[in-house]
Amino acid sequence: MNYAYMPGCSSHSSSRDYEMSALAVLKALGVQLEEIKDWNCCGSTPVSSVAPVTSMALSARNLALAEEAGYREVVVTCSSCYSMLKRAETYYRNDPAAREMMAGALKTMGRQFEGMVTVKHILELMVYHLGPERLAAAVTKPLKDVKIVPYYGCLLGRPQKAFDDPETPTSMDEALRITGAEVLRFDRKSKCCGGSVMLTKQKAVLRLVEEILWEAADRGADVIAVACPLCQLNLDAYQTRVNAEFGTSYRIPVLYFTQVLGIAMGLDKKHLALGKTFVPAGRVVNI
Amino acid sequence: MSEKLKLAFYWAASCGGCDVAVLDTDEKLLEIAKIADIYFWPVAMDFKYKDIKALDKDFLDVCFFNGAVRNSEQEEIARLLREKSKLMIAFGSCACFGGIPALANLYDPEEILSWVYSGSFSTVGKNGTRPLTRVSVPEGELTLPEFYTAVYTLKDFVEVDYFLPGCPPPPELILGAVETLVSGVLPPRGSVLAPDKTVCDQCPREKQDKKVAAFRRPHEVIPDPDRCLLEQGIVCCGPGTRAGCGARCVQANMPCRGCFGPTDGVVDHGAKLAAVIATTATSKDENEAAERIGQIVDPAGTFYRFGLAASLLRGKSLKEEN
Amino acid sequence: MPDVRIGVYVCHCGSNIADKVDCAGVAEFAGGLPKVTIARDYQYMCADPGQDLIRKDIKDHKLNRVVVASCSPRMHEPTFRKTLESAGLNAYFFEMANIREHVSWVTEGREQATEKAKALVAAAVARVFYHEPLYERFADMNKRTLVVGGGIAGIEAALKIAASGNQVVIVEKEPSIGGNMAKLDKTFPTLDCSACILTPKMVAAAQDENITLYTYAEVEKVEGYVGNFQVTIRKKARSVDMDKCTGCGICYNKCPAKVPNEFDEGLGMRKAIYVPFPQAVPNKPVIDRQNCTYFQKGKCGVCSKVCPTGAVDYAQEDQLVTEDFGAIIVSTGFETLDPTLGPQWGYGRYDNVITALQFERLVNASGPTQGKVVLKDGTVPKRVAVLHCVGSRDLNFREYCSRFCCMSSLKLAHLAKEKTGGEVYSFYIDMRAFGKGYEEFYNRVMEEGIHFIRGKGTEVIQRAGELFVRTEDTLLGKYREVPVDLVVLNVATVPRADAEKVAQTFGIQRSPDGFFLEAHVKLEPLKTATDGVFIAGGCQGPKDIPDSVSQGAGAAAEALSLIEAGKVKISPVVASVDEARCGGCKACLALCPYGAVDFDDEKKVAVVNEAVCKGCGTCAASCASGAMGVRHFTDEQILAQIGEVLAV
Amino acid sequence: MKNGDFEPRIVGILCNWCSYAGADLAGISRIKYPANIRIIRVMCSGRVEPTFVLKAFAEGADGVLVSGCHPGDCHYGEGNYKAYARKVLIEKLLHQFGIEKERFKLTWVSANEGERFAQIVSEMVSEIKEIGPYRPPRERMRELQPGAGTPPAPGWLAEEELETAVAGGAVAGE
Amino acid sequence: MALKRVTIDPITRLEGHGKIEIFLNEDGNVENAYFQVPELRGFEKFCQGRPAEEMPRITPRICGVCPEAHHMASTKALDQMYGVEPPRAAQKLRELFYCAHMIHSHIAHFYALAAPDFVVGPSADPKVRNILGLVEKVGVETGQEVIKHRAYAQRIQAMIGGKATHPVCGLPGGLSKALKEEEREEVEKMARSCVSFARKSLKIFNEVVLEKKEYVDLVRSDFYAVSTYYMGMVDEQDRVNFYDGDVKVVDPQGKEVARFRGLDYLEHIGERVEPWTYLKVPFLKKIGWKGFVDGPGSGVYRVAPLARLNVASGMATPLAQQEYERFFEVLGGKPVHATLANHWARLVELLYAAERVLELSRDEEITDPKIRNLPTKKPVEGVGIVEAPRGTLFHHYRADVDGMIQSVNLIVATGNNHAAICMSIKKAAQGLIRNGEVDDGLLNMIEMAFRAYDPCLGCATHSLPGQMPMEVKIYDHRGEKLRCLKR
Repeated sequence: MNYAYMPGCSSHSSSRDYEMSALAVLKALGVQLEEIKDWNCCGSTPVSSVAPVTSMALSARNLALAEEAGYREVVVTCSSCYSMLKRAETYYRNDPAAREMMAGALKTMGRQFEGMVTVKHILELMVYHLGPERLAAAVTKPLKDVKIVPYYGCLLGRPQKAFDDPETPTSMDEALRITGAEVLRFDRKSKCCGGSVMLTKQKAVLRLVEEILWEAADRGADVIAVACPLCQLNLDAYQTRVNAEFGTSYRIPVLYFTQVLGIAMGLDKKHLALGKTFVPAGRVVNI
Repeated sequence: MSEKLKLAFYWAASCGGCDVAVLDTDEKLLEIAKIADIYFWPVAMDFKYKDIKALDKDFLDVCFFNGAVRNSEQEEIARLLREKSKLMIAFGSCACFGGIPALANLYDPEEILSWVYSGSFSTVGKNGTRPLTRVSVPEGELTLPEFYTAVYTLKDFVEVDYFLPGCPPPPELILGAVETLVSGVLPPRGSVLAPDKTVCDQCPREKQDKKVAAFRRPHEVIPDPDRCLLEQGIVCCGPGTRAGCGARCVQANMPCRGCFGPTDGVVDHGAKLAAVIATTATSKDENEAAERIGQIVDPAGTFYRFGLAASLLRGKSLKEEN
Repeated sequence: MPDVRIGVYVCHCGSNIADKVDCAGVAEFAGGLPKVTIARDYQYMCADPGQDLIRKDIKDHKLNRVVVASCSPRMHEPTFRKTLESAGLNAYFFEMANIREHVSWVTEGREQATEKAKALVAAAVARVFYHEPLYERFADMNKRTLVVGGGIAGIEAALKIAASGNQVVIVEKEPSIGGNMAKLDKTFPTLDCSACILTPKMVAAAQDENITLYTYAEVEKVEGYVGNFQVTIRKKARSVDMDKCTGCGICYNKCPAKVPNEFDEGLGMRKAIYVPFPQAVPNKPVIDRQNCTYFQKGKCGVCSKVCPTGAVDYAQEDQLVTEDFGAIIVSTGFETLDPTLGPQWGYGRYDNVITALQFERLVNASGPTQGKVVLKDGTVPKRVAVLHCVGSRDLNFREYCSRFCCMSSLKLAHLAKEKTGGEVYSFYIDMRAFGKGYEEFYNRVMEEGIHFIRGKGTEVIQRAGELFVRTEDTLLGKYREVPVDLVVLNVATVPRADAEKVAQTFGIQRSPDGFFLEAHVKLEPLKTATDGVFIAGGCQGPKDIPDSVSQGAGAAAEALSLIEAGKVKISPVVASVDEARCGGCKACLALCPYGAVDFDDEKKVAVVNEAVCKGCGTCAASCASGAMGVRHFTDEQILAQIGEVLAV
Repeated sequence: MKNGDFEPRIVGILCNWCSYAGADLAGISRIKYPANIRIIRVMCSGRVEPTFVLKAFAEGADGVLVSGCHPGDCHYGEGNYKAYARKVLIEKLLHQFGIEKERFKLTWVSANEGERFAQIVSEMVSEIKEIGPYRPPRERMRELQPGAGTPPAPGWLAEEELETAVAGGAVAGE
Repeated sequence: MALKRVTIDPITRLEGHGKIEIFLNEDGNVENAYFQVPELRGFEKFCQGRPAEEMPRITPRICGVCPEAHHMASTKALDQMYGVEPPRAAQKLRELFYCAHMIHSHIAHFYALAAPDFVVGPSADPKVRNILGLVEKVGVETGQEVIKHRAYAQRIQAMIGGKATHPVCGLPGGLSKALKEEEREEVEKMARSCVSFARKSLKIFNEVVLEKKEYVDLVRSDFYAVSTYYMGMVDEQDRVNFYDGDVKVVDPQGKEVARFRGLDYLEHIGERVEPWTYLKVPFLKKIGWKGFVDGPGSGVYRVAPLARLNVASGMATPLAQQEYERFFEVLGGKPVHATLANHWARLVELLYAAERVLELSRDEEITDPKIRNLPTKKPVEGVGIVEAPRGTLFHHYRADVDGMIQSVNLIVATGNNHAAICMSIKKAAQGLIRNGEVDDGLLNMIEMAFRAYDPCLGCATHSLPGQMPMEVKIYDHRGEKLRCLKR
């Protein structure tokens, strides 16, 4: 099975590990992601905040490229790309005005989009399309007595419910449960981590991050599993800052759920790019 | 009828399919030949107009006239045959309501000429040469007929006794018509010699409430062979089109395009079709309704595929007018 | 058809028309129109002499069609139809040209006005030519009324109708009537006890010999039409013989099986054989078979052993009864939004987050805690938060305002203060105190020292065992986290889960919010798309008690005005099918808002139920074969009108 | 011709419960508007067929105005939604027949919007004055056809019906 | 000074409307002859704005005698336009369907239109010079045979196409309806019978034509011959194919000069506009237009059965191959320029078509239900070429992204022959009219020259219908009417 793949900027920089582990896991599941030729920025922050229209056109171009290449689905790993592309797709389908705008913009690039492509997040792809059975079949080294909290971040289900519930999503819970790990209740699983204002409103961001870390620690989690490059960076890289700010001592590894899956599937660790995290993955890895 | 029935077949602006339809009565054709003398049939016989002109008024019993009327010549022959025939039958969709050639009413003749003789890809020496109604050649002068700016139906010019629609009319109906005529027990003038039901009546597909969520074009889907095509979002003219064809197209998994025209009492075939098709797409959300209707392409060319010349507007109004 | 002889009458309406229209000229013009036998102009056509003129001409000139050019047909069409009838001509051989409202009163120039008048007259003449005689039919009216739903609205309706000496049947699906109001402790703005004002009405309903109560029963099927409904009712098995039972209560005292009490919103417990609440009407128990040991395991049977009158009857079965009614009042009430739909509110996540109705039960003397407000651990909360608009006025849940929760929240805040003496916080978007005495009540509660925070309580979180309500205080312009012990969610009012089913059963339409749709939002708030079916109370939209009561009374009046007329008129202006032409495409079936079009599987054609059809003509306009027509608005008639209105 | 003295003729097809009543209200409140519109009453905008609109244009109307209750207010529940769906398709048809969009409108006018009705009519009249008169193709064809005689009305009217129809004005009689 | 003029109008027993103008000089010999097509229906224009997928159901109305040809050309144009390849089964089913059409058309033309001239006799009484007269001559049984087998062909087309005349089954990427097993059996039966009927027809042709010296002379006679280029479609083994393949062109000596597919047709064919006819005059661009003259220097080319046999190096089925060889043997080697040989060539093709249908009806794939691939690409431009009974047929469409037709170009079978027909008629007239001697029989023999092409003016006039008074007028050089045969 082949899908078009839109990496987004971070996959080729800060979140190489996400992309590598994702591709590795999917490969093991017999799925091939094919990178869209000449893809461009999804139009996420800051464009989207100052020129929403333009940002949608940017997303639309990626969809158009995939469509031209004859694909029907575009898979993304980054939640931010996901929500941007999904937005473009939804507006294109349901809002004549927006459609016209996008079509117009695309025309100037000599392209057109017919709305035949749908956007899927890798989490959606794994849990709802490949299905739990297929994942379970691939698990060779079940994780024993590892406690994990799934952290989805704010973008997956927002603004409109897409494939999972905005407030209490469950797809990642399912995926992780299959690894054999104990998946803990996590009330803040869909709270914002502050990713988009990380550089402008640090104090606020630190508070948000702290709260998430607090509940994870409070529930005794060994790992926080994430599905978004921004979340990963925030929760991982800022733990020391948080500790300094609030006099706490959090030290919880933050891994991509694809990495966790990869471990349980017994994939070669270097394909999972573990060890790129600030807080070392520690014992989870050495199972 | 003691003596043999005297028949004439004529084609005006048509494709010849109606004449083939007559051949398609197969061995019955020979039987017809037994009970009838054919006095005029350009496609298959060497009779010329002189033979017709020579006949007395009402000499012919029946004239089957196929094809639409597009120029003074065809009008003249229509009038001539009307005079010579006791009964005039508009034979086939073109004679009844213009047929597909009447789609030309959506364009100006000028537009047609300029595309055919200058625009079209393979035309060479685009020096604006055009066929002329009179042109002198070294040996003398040649003439070509002038044509009307629109395609007309037969009844626009002469009184029509009966209508036998279909593109082409199916042999069963042709034979039926002939039998009726032979029997001498004639239906009221102006009747259509086909059932006053709609194609749906003959369509074997399962029908339910018609609520269309999205319209699809025939090439975009492989429809369920047992369910109503319209309910599957394929625009089908069956609900508003007269029965008699045996729903042949629908049974070949293709939608009806209305060649049998409307049922009795319907003033404008296309308008009625538009009404039912649009209504199936009703939504309380105006954008949604607009989007669904937007999926219906070329309504004029679809709902008036065969009936434009007999419709209320009959075609497009020319630029210089408005 | 016989020779058509049309008479045309142009009315001056004093100077109302004559000032702008050359009436004589119009009459003269009309005289020249085809098939017009006589054309006159006259001062006041609607006055007796005018009508006599018409009657006389019908006799003298053998007129068989009449056109009057005067005011709007919405005004005098009925008048002139009667005139024709009195002259022995079918009322529908009449057509009216509106040359007052649509011409003289709206046109500047006399010339244009006159020309327009001529056009309208010509069109009317062309139309009336095609008119056919139509005959109104009458159906007898059954005088019994069915009230569905025994809440305050239904009870009120039933009492009013019964008072007029007519028979009423109340069908209530719960074991007792009373509805939502019975669960309330106090009622705003007067704070009088809900039970104290409701119970008397419940009892009155039970005792009225004109009222029959079917509690623990539901309507299965409704057939027929206004005046003649056949309604099938399922009387669910109570497992208790109502005649033998004295309501002594020994059975439920002895019953060993305990179940969460839905009347107490799951806070308290009840038995498997139970009476929902002390003041229940009828005050006789039912067995909840799902939770009864006898029914589940086949043993126990304590209740039947202890029952002194042997009323307990395990063998009892559901009963289906079919009864006839003339009118139906649907008052099935409302529900509240499931608070777990919004995890951010913390309900179900955190112990001390409860709903408004649960709080009502807490503070109620006959509630699970005998009226004490306590936390899960039994201690009394020191800080109570009341959240308004939980799921209301929220695009993610319900867009509409639930209307009475501002006031009920104030009431709850008051009660919380009264019962706990602690700090009470009220989180509101803005305060909607529109009713009589409401604003005063608001002021009173403010003076009681409640903290009003203008900001939607968007999220309830728990950290280190403590609850926080998050909000943006729009007065301070600040983001706040308020620590509290107890959170009361005043959740949105929503249509009942079975609203769709009920709507279909009774042929009621629903508005986008899911509540039942009234015939006209302003002018027909109690009627529905189906003649003879009325709606009252919370099923039509969120309502407080005063509104529900007045709607109940109003619905009663609607029903009575039907019943007392004794007959239902069935208009002849309805759709009809030409079976010979109908191809059976079924396009018309789904269109009819009244389900008046059925399909005859024998003949494979559509058929119209004339008693149900209202003659809107939507089906006719969508019938591509022309088989479906609507009388008095046929294609022929309208096309003739269009053709001629342009001929002038 | 686009000169000032052109007075367009507009056919208004109004639903009985909202728009016709609205037009009545305009009268009752003595609001003046151009006399160019001639109103025909139907019970519901859901009754309005494309045929009516095309008939009006075929008979030489310069514009057609269809009006019903506001969405949600239809006396019969949903008739006006049907009208809306048909309107969208009618617009597409008219466009293909070369009829400008200004010439056909579907509006929602409630029983208490007399002023609004008057305003809608005035606007439509001035818009159509701008684009000039509409001449149905049938007329043109007749002119360009010496000796062809008058094409009878389309449809299947038998002779006797034809007479009565002409008498009744269902057919464009000269 | 006015020349004498002969007008034959309408030319009868051909599909469509035509008009022949013959000018005599003073001594009453033919000076020049014009073949005019007085119609134009505007399909190329009014198809603009229609949905592309409807074209296969609109264009057949160009001609009710060869609707399948237009249906198929149109459908193939859509395949290319949507860049979608039909499943194998669909390809085969389409060819079966199309060959059945050839059977119908060739039978109809030979027996109903052409044969009467030979069987009943060129100068027989017009009243019997027709199919019915033919039936009397050859006997009712044969007559019924003819009718039966044409009916078979129609039946097969109806099975697959929904209707025989104006089929509906064609869709980009396949067909709308698969062939059921019981249908297949029926087809096989009918096909078998058609094969033997085709052979019988050749036998009849032998008896009534080849064995009669005067006819053979007539066929061979110089005034029925023009030496032109020939065009036709061939499969990868260079054998005649009606449904698909390369378009091949040979020169008057039979040497291949061109071979092309799809859009390339534009490089090879140009169409001239002549002011005296509505039908355009195609010619070979690379050779160039030298006027209505034959020979290697002139771009005039011919299509239709004779042309197809001339370009191909054989037939794809055994029996037809034998006939093919005999054909050239008797007529003296390739290429054959004798116009009337078209009739024989037509019967050879009839045999081939019948054999091919039989072959395909026995292909196990033919009943495969998978007969459609849904288009996924955006439509752009497409050219569909088939061999219509009367010659090579080109449909060329361009569409917008929504698949709405933007422009249409059609070159129809008879159009290709336009110039050749003019020349044949002139030649025939020159050979037949002497000193102003014109009678009905002669005129018919002139028409024969013309009928041999089985010209389908229905097709030719795809572009407004019309017609002219019909009479033969003969003027002397003073312009005074000598005789007037009204007909």
